[in-house]
Amino acid sequence: MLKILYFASLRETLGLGAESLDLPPGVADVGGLLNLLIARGGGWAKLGAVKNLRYAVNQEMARPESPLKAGDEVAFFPPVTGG
Amino acid sequence: MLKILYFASLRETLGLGAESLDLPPGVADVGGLLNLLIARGGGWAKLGAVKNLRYAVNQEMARPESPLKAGDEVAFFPPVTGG
Amino acid sequence: MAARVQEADFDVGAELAALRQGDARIGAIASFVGVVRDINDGASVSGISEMTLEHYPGMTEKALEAIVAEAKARWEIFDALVIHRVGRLLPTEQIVLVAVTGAHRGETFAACEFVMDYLKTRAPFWKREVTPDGARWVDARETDESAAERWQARWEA
Amino acid sequence: MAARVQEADFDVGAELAALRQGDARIGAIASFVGVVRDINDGASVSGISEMTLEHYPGMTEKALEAIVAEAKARWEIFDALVIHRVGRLLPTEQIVLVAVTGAHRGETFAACEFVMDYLKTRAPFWKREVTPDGARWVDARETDESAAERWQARWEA
Repeated sequence: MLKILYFASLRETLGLGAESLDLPPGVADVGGLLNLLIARGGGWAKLGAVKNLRYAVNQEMARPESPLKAGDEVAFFPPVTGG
Repeated sequence: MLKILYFASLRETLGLGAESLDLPPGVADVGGLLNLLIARGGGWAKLGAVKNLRYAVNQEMARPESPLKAGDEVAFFPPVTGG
Repeated sequence: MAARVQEADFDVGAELAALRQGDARIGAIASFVGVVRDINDGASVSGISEMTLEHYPGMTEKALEAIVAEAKARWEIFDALVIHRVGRLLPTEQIVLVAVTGAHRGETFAACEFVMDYLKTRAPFWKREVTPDGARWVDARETDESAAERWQARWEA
Repeated sequence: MAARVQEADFDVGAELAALRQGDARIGAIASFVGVVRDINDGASVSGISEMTLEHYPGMTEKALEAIVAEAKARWEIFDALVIHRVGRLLPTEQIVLVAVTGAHRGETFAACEFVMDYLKTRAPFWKREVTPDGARWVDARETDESAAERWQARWEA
């Protein structure tokens, strides 16, 4: 099981802040998961169009090639704008 | 008449914080005044040995070649150490 | 604690006093306060009537602690503090405080600016502004990315 | 007033609040506080029991105002404040406050550090320390001179 989080404009676009998902076969990294989500279509398709989409795995900044395993917490969000 | 001020270690060395002096003939700039003071001998001779002696004329940083005229306020002091 | 995320405002004077407390080695304290402006770069001439700051609880604190640890590794500083507010904020309200103590000013200035630059690009906070034209998420600024990158270049050089 | 010389201590929080007051354009406040350390670089291992700061009344205020004016000419900042104490000071006491307000942090950090660097080499203050070994005037540090000179180089470049 993966815990997936969405923040800021992504959360608003998807109308969803968090979901749980069984790690699908063939999905080994963040990029693979992202492609799977985009393939859902509808609002999810927009994930592929977000400029400079950011990822975190287990609360550390990650990259498309960052590996995933069951139990991971994966977050998708736009570039940060705090401070 | 010149007003001459001494600060910090100079003031202590000379035992003097301020004096008034008629602008002597032939003294046209800060360097000339300094030479005149050094020529007094005793503690004054030490003015020539102060490392990086600083000067101000009318409360603005000055240089040996800065001109002097009657009524000026001239200050001698060591490098500043505030802040 | 070196990093705090909170809804409440903070008292800069009290925070600096607490940070300095009991450390007689300190000769320098550099600090920075970020404030909600009533006009943002992208926003035409319309003022901001309010702002909401969202964050990623859990990751935020870790990210801030990591940035502070990095600053301590790079510069000879004694201590550093980051306080970042979240939730609803109005113009002129304080958003963030970064304060760094050390023996000499150069190290504290550099470390303080470094923490702010890294925070701007690596800590998961997002601003949403409400203006008379409506609400919108603030776009990341490229200048923030380049401000953070120059520390990378200096570090690797 | 942009520059103050005083014997009394200052309240950083209150001073920053007064500097910001009523200016909703402000997005950034960089500040620096200098503090009496109990050990100075030159002083063996003996602590400083007290310090006396002498200055050149009249010239000091002019010099500080000129430094602030220079900072305002060089960077896009809104306002700047310098408070420098004189007289007798004990370890951990505050010596100087520099605070700069602006729209963006980069300009305020640079201007604040510039004011401190110039103050260290151009404002007529002199420190006299009392240690268990006796009293002595503090020597100027070459690093302060080079810190000030780098702004000259950047400006001319």
